Amino acid sequence: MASGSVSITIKLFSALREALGESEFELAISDISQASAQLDVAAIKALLSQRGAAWKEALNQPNLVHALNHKVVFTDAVVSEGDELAFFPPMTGG
Amino acid sequence: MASGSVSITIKLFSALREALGESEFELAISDISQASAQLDVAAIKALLSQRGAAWKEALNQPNLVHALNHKVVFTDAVVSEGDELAFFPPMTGG
Amino acid sequence: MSVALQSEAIDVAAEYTQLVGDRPGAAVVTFTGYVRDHSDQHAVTELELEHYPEMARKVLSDLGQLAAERFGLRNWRIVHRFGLLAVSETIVWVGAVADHRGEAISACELIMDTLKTDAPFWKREQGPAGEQWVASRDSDIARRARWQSGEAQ
Amino acid sequence: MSVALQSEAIDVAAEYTQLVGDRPGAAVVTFTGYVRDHSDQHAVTELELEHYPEMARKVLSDLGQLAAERFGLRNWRIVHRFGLLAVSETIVWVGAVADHRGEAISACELIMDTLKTDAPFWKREQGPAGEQWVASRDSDIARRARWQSGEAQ
Repeated sequence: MASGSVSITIKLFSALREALGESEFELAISDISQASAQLDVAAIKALLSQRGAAWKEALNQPNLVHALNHKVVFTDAVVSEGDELAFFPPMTGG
Repeated sequence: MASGSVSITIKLFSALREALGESEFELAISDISQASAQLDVAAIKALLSQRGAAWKEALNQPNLVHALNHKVVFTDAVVSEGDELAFFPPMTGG
Repeated sequence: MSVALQSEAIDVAAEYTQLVGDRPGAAVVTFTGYVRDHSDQHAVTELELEHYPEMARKVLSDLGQLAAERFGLRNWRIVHRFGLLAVSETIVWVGAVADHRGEAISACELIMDTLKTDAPFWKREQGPAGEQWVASRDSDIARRARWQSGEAQ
Repeated sequence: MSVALQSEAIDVAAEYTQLVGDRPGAAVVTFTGYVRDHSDQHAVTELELEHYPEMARKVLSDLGQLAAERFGLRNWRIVHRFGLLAVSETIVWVGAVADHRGEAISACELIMDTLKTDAPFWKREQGPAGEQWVASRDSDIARRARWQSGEAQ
């Protein structure tokens, strides 16, 4: 991995996947300064929100859930090279 | 039924049945005055306790259960002609 | 909505199929009890279940109806065995069908907790140390009491 | 002590037989969830279950292990479906084997209550009125919270 560059996998499910028309893609953050000082979930959300109004709205729903490497986390969770970050609405299993 | 005479079915289960060597018999109380004024479960117990030490001991265990017509009752339940009265230790179903 | 008292082993799969029918309710909970190879203190090789047939049928029927009313069950079934049972054999099977899982779970729990102390069955264990009647357990009496105090729901 | 994610219908009888094995524990509790023909407001003709496979497997495995440790289970199994499901089809099956009934019942309840809100599945109902994603229920969130507050046991 190049210095200052991070690549992560983004996954979207359910209504988010539908609203944004994507289910999975690689996100390469070539210049860490694109994001805030700390590369956390909040920073990734801010970065993706720049993709347009639909992204901004979808990623800023009050009940949005974020899972980092298959575990639900808060927005202050730090994201690293190779991580898998998923966004989705509240789960309705069972 | 003859005036002043009552016939009931007595049933015994589990350790009581074993200790007393009987599982079921008819009890005819020809003279109600044999029992106390009120013919209740306590009166029947008192009557049966006269059959000997084994009966007295078995029927006066602190955790004895009495069921009148298939329903657990206290000793003040009134017994009538044709009733079925059962004595047994605490139940252990399931 | 029925009770069975039987000496034969319980056919769990057949009971389940019968319970849920063609259009199952949303939530189905079953409980199956088996003979253990030990009690609190000693090894057990066989269990003898004495019962009071007429009263057992009445108590279990009333209990199923109580649970059905309290938890709005669509269907329920209680099967209890009597006679001589080997280790690992079925003793009791309870099934409850409801619209929501909480109701089906609570109904099954109420039925089992009440059945332990209120259904006229008496267990006699047989083992290397001889035979003995099983005493009622304080924990069973306490679990039964929760339903009357309103602590459980 | 395993999890299955599958698109095929759940074979409840086969799952049960596999769960209890040759020498069953004393208490076996199962929960089966079926697709209902209605939701809170409207008729439902089909249910589509989207899932996040890797996370679902991890969440359900962790949940089974948590329940096993907390309630001393001898065995457990969680089967969850995904894909397109017709009314009256199985959605989920949970089985728990323990030495005592209270443990098996509580384990099954903990697993179901947690799975509803924490397992990455999303339901989309299809009916005469069109399609719509199912919103999470306040009652499910409340049941889930009981286990964290220590209210449930």
